[in-house]
Amino acid sequence: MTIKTFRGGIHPPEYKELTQNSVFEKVPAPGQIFLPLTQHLGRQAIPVVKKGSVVTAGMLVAQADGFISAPIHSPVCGTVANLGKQITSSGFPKDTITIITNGQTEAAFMSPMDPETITPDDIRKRVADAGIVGQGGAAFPTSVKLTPPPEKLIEFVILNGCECEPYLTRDYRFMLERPDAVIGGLKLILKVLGVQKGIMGIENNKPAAIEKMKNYLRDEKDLSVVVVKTKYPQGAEKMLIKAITGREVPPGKLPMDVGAVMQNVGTAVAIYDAITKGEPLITAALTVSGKGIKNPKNLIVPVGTPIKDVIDHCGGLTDNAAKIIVGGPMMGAAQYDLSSPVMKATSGILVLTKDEVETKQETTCVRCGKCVEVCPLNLLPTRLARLTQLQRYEDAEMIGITVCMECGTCAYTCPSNIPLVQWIRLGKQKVFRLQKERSASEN
Amino acid sequence: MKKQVTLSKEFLKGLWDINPIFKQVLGMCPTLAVTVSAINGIAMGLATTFVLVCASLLISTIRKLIPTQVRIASFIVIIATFVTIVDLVMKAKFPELSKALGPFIPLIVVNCLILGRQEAFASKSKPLRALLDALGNGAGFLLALFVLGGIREIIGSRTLLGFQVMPNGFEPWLIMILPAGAFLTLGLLLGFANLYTGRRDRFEKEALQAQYRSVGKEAVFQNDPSEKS
Amino acid sequence: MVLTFIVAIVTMGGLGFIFASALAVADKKLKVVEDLRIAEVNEILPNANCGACGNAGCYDFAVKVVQGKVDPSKCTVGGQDVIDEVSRILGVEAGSSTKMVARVLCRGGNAEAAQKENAAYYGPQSCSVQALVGGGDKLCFDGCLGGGECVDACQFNAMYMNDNGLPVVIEELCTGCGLCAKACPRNIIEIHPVDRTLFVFCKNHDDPKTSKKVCKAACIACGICARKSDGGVVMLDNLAVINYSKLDISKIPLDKCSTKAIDFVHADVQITEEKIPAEVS
Amino acid sequence: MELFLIFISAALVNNFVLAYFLGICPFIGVSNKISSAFSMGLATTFVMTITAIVSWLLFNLILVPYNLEFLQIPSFILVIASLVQFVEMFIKKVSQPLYRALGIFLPLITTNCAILGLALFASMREYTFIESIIFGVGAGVGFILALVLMAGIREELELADVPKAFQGAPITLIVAGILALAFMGFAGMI
Amino acid sequence: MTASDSEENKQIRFDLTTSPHLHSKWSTQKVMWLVVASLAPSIFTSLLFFGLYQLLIIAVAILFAAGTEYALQVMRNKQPTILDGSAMLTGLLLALTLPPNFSLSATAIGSVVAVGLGKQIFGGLGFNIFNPALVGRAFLQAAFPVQITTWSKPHLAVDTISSATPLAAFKFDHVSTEIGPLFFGNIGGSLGETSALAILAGGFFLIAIRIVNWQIPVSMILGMIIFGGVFHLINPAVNPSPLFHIFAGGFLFGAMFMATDWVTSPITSSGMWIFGLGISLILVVIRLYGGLPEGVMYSILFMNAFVPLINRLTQPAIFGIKQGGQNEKSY
Amino acid sequence: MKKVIRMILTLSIIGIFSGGVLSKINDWAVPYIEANKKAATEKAISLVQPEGKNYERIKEAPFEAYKVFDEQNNLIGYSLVYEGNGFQGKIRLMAGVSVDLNKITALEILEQVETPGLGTKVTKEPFTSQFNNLITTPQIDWVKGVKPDKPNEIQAITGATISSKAVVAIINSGIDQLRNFHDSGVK
Amino acid sequence: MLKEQLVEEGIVSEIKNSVATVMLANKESCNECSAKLFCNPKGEDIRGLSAADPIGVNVGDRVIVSLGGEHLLTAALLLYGVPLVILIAGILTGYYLFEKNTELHSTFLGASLTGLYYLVIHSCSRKENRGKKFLPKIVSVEHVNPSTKQ
Ligand SMILES: Cc1cc2nc3c(=O)[nH]c(=O)nc-3n(C[C@@H](O)[C@H](O)[C@H](O)COP(=O)(O)O)c2cc1C
Ligand SMILES: Cc1cc2nc3c(=O)[nH]c(=O)nc-3n(C[C@H](O)[C@H](O)[C@H](O)COP(=O)(O)O)c2cc1C
Ligand SMILES: Cc1cc2nc3c(=O)[nH]c(=O)nc-3n(C[C@H](O)[C@H](O)[C@H](O)COP(=O)(O)O)c2cc1C
Ligand SMILES: Cc1cc2nc3c(=O)[nH]c(=O)nc-3n(C[C@H](O)[C@H](O)[C@H](O)CO)c2cc1C
Ligand code: SF4
Ligand code: SF4
Ligand code: SF4
Ligand code: SF4
Ligand code: FES
Repeated sequence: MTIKTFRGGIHPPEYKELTQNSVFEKVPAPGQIFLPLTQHLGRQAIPVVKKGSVVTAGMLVAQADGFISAPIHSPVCGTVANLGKQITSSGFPKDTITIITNGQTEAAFMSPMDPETITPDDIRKRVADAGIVGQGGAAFPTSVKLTPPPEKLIEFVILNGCECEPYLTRDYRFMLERPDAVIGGLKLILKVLGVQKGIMGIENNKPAAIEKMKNYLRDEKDLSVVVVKTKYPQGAEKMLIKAITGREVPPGKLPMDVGAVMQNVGTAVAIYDAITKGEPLITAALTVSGKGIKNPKNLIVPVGTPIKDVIDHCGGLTDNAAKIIVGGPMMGAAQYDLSSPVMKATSGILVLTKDEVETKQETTCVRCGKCVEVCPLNLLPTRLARLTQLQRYEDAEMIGITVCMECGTCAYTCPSNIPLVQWIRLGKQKVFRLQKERSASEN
Repeated sequence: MKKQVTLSKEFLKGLWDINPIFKQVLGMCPTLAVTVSAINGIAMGLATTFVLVCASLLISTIRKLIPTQVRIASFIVIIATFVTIVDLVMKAKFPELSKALGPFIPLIVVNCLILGRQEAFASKSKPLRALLDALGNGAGFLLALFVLGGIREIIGSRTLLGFQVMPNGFEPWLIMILPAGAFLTLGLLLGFANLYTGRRDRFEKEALQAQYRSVGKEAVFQNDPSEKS
Repeated sequence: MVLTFIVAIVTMGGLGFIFASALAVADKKLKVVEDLRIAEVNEILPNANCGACGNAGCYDFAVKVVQGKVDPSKCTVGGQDVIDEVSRILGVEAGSSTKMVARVLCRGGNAEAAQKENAAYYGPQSCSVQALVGGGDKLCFDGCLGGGECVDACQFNAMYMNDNGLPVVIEELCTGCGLCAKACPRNIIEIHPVDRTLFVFCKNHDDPKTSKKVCKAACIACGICARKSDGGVVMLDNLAVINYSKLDISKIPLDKCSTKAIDFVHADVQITEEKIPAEVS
Repeated sequence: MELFLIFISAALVNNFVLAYFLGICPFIGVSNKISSAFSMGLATTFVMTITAIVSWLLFNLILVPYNLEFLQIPSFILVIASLVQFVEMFIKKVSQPLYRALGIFLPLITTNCAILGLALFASMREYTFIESIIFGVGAGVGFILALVLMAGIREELELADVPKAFQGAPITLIVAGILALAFMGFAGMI
Repeated sequence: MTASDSEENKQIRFDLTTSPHLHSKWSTQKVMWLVVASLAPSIFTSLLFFGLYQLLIIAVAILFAAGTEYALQVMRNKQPTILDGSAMLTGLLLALTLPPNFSLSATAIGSVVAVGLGKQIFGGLGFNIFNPALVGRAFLQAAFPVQITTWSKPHLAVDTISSATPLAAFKFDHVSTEIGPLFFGNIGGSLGETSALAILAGGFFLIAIRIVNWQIPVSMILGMIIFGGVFHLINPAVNPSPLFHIFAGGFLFGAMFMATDWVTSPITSSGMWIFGLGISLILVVIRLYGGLPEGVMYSILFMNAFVPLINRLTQPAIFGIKQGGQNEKSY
Repeated sequence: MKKVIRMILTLSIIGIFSGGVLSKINDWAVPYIEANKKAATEKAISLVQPEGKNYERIKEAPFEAYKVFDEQNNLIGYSLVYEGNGFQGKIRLMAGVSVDLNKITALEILEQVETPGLGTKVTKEPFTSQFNNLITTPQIDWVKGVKPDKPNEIQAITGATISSKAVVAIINSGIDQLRNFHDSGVK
Repeated sequence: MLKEQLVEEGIVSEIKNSVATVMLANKESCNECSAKLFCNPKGEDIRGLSAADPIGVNVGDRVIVSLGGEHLLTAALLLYGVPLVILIAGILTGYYLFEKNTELHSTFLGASLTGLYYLVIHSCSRKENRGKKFLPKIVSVEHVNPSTKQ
């Protein structure tokens, strides 16, 4: 069987061995947790509690504001201490509910439902009520994804088990430890969408997971596992769709435009739990790894736990720790404030050491073309960055700066160590501002 | 804003402030082509100046008679006439030079400098001013051609105006009298001219800023809230 | 000889005739009407194309002035000379323009603003980029980042970065074009009439406790100024904002503002007339 | 073969811009957009060819028979000018949209010393009728080549960190110098 | 906004950068020095065949190249970056294209021109359009055409081949040289170009570690086989075989080390093919019909000028947009 | 309409003036130009045929050639003007040839566009003097790097072999032409 | 690489069937240019230009006009490239066809063939919409005329 893939991409060292055999470990709630109101893409949730309110685990503390938004539930029992601002892993302060835990463990979940008999509308409602957001990184409210416009013909659902980012092993552990939930979640998604065909895309560096999933799917005729090449960013939506189906999602279009819906493995598990246990999304499964951490582990942590507590749980930092990242090393965000909390879609906390992050001297672009060669979206990263530096945003727009998904492949490979993604991100922001101005002036 | 300038300024501006080559970058073709030696540069410069002066004088004299619609056409015909005169005279009296300058004498017609001066100046000014302006621009052109020709001749053939100025041990750089050398030399010259003016402007501005800055700094520290509290 | 002479005359005359006829035909066909004054006015304008007048460049301004759509005095860059001259051409009364200048509305320089304790920013030293990456080194998320993007944007050399890491506008050189304001990712720079002197030098919307921690020069939202001002100052989302139409300076208790967030501009770094060395002014 | 040599010589070996320094103004002022450069070059080639034809006819059928060689310069200029004017009007009549798309190119840069130089060279070298047409086309093709190469390089240079003083004309001239060096490889080919 | 006050965090200053947080092992500096290393065999053969004096040429070229780079960067108030090795590499490559026993003062001029006019005037590393070392050499060839075509005999020449290079011998005297000497390099020619063996050793090393894009040398050689072959088949008596073309003169050296310069070659792989084929075509034409016996330098420079056009022509279509279909944006 | 008439009138008048003035100046210049041309030819002929005192253009020849006579009006040889391709462009030269066409008396390059300082060496000593009294049967040949040892050989200029070869080739074919013309009987 | 276009700034003076007449100011660089005799023989300071208006501008707006863009090359080839080939082909044919006064006759032949070609173009481009794509396009409004904004 040929291993499917896409054009471009890179293969950085995987470092998965640090945690791939570590079984998920449940972490108890710390004394104080922070629940930012924007843990998802879209409108900020609206708090329904006040300072002093007493909450139990699973209780709604903030409700969704409109369609593209998600409610937030308390992961712990305790008292609301404050409604204020807290720096989150994005690096910026966000409106946050602070809860002091009281150590109690009772939980007020929704009623469990039977996955066999449940109707699509019920699933949809439950997914929305449970505040489930995409676990693949973008934290897009899942209920929205499960409600495609009727005119879109969805042909298959792809479950993304690539986990192409180095270090991370969360999805891998999910597939090994909770195969039933993964498959169960996938079936629920298929049911919602009324689709027959379900595909799991898994990179070929996870033979155990492939084996396991294949075993589980042996009797399913519509569900299958597709093994894809280990390559970053194989897990990116467009890339995986290309690898599996050969279809290309055009710029500005969504997977559903080519007949696909993609969900992360973790999302499937969350959906399964929300239906079968009635549990809203109040825990985050994540990988804590890196050479800068004493005991790398896979954990299940209450949402809102400050990073610091998670790190402490893993034995703390080593002496040469130099950089803390939330997310994967390729797309995650560097942290400077360790009180920033774990959020719904946090998939990993990585601590890199001094020698890993040592910033090499930046030189000017030598036009080696390596970034062009690896960019999975066929962009010209060097030019996008240079045009941004020269503030020629219109030109950057013309050559597709807004298409860039900031995967970081280009910056990884650049021998001149140009912070390409940083520039491109700036350029994108400026272009979006320009576009807004433009549409404003037209109306 | 147009202000009346003194007559001497009218002449002098052509030498540097609006030097046709270094500042306006006009009439590049003859500049590059004929400046293999200083003497050629001078000859070309003189010929151009002659045409420029005559045309300016004539045009500013009859400027009121020409309808705007045929203004440019008339200028060109007049310029062409003078160029032909120069060409004929050179052929008759200075056949060697005429051969060296080749087809570039006729091309004075399309030298942007000449039409440019007619348009920008002679057609709007009194003959005396037009004359001075033409002389100044011509002199500036001549100067630039001489400099370029001189440099190329010295390095390219060790001589200046035919006299050897570089020691025998100096191996002449042939490239200087080739087209490539012309482009490179002129490019560098233009760049250095810009560098010079740019430097001057920057020093002026920096000096200005520094003066402000020296005052400004005091003010900042006087008012530093941290010191007050 | 004579024949040549005649043929020469005929040839050239004929060619002139043909060309002139072509031009005449073209003139009829490709006619453009133009107000000659536009060119005239355009020539007088400074040609900085800075947009300070609110039009898209000097030529646009010239067209509009000639059409009577805008007032000549809108060109503040050229100064009174230009206005007078344009008005003379158009035969209208010369108005006078109020000079606009840029004001830097943040006084949280390196000395005042608290730094993030655990963070060291690496990467391009430009404000816009820093603003993207965790908001740069300072704790304040609304204040000046100190990267000097505004200074680079100014075409008139009217700005520099002082030793405290804050941009300073040289009032005399500033044309009020607003390029700096456009460049600033934090919207710290605003364009105001030169005679407007009282400003709130802070843009921080944090709650009082936080803003105190963040910067010694921050508006801590105590509201004292607003309470006494009769509407001249209002509190908007934890920040004092001056409403210039209602402002009565005498009513503002400036000395009560503990961080001097509300203050006169010239108490700060702006240069007053006397302080400028003679050669400059 | 002779014709082919004339063509190659005019286009490459003795490129009008890079070896004869004709048409430097448009070359320096050329737009940094490749397709505009190409279109301008094409328009120039068109005018160059027409010029070659008409100036040959004028010179050999009128000026020489009547001993009027001395009128070469003004008459060439006038004839070319009226011709361009006529062609412009004609094209405008023929196709308004096309004319508007690039009618303005026709005169915009087509006329410079390269055009007059072409006419003069052709008569000076006593080319035959066909030879001078080929010469005109060759010179035009060489002009397109130089212009398009320069436009591409310019576009690239807009991204480069050229010292301020050397931006614009100076760097263009230096690039032209290096291009002229590269074209020297074709020397000796005619 | 509560900055964390916990004890241990205070000691560590965390770096704030954007993603990605991992980087490949390459750096420009490393690459440049690896290229220098891969030139060692060629340097060695040049010393072997032409004597130790050549070391002086190389030293002078490198010294002046680096010095020019340093001086100009200081003049522009830029951080001097001579340690990135690119200027020294330019000097070294220039030296290796010069004839043996070339005058040192002219070498110095060439180096200054290479770095000054070939590179720094465009803004320094990465911005130049033309290959700097070849700009230097082209300048020297135009400035001192006689000296630069004066060839010394190699010390180890097996027979009494005259000092003329194989190409000159072929062009002017119609004498062909055996492939053997061409391969080992005991023939007349520039310092670095004579030994195909040494060049191939360095070149394969660079291809193996993926510094050199293999497309360029391969397309050049392929192009030579095609174009050279066609001319050879048309008239074998006059036109030499492609093999001779490949091994004679600076072809291999140019293909391995000069056409492959990152800065001045296309950024897309299809562009590299066009580039390589173009160089070969022009080279064949110059060698067979031009006045000069050798044209590698000119054809590379000429194609350098085309690189912006090639890059534009071969720009990949953005993912999801069908080739040819424009991303029509209306606004 | 008035405007149109004025436009046409102005330009026509300027044209007429231009034509008139130029015609007059041309009348003045033509004799000088003719004289210059003649002097140049004369000078060249006297250089390539030092003994010649008189000359006459061979009108029948399809190329430019002169018969050269001495004081007694005896034919002492020919002056042949011929051209061909050099390194960069055309080279035009004049060669003095003996009556039997077997010897060149001297060579003068009239026009060339070779590389200054390199190819232009063919216009100067010592290259040109190699042609003095050079035998033309068999054809002139050239050698490179060594002294010529045959009476029909010249040494090419180092670095300008192509130009040197070109000069030789031009003379050879010119003499061939002359010979053919000669053989065809017209004297 | 960069989408290419030649852009000019101008002011809309008239709009008809979504074709706007835009007045372009002569650029400064035009002042000194000797090509003026041909490009602008009458020495006007302002030139008018028709441009397609896909975005709906108003009279008085200051707009950016892109000359050509994608269709520039096609237009150039249609207008200059093809006729050039025809002209030369015509002349060459004429050269072998005619015996007397060859040059003049073959020029006539070439010119008339070219003229014929232009006639074809003429009839083709009379259909409104076919030509419109060649029109310069208004790509953006730089500045909205305040008086027409309401
Ligand atoms: C990469 C490279 C490129 C070269 N390019 C040229 C060239 O374009 N022209 C040239 O004369 N010599 C060039 N040389 C130098 C030699 O090839 C040498 O000139 C040639 O072998 C014989 O040239 P000659 O007979 O002109 O003297 C180059 C050398 C190298 C290494
Ligand atoms: C560069 C890049 C890499 C990604 N890698 C992964 C991945 O390894 N696994 C994954 O599940 N999603 C990954 N994603 C997110 C997917 O594109 C997609 O959003 C996700 O699979 C959708 O599922 P969700 O809505 O359940 O998160 C990546 C996205 C990007 C832009
Ligand atoms: C800038 C330059 C100019 C040249 N000019 C001439 C020239 O005018 N005439 C000529 O014969 N060869 C000229 N050449 C060609 C070379 O010198 C060529 O290698 C030479 O003719 C070979 O002769 P050689 O074997 O004696 O060196 C020139 C080369 C260069 C690089
Ligand atoms: C594979 C490779 C080949 C190179 N070839 C050259 C070369 O031919 N000439 C040169 O000046 N620099 C060369 N360089 C060095 C560097 O790219 C050069 O200094 C830049 O062109 C200067 O901007 C090369 C570098 C690499 C990696
Ligand atoms: S970050 Fe953007 S430009 Fe860079 S490789 Fe990824 S998609 Fe391409
Ligand atoms: S990888 Fe880096 S050096 Fe290479 S082309 Fe891209 S930006 Fe330039
Ligand atoms: S950029 Fe700012 S400081 Fe500079 S002139 Fe304009 S408004 Fe004033
Ligand atoms: S005012 Fe704005 S642009 Fe200027 S330095 Fe501060 S943050 Fe940067
Ligand atoms: S084009 Fe030659 S002088 Fe302007």
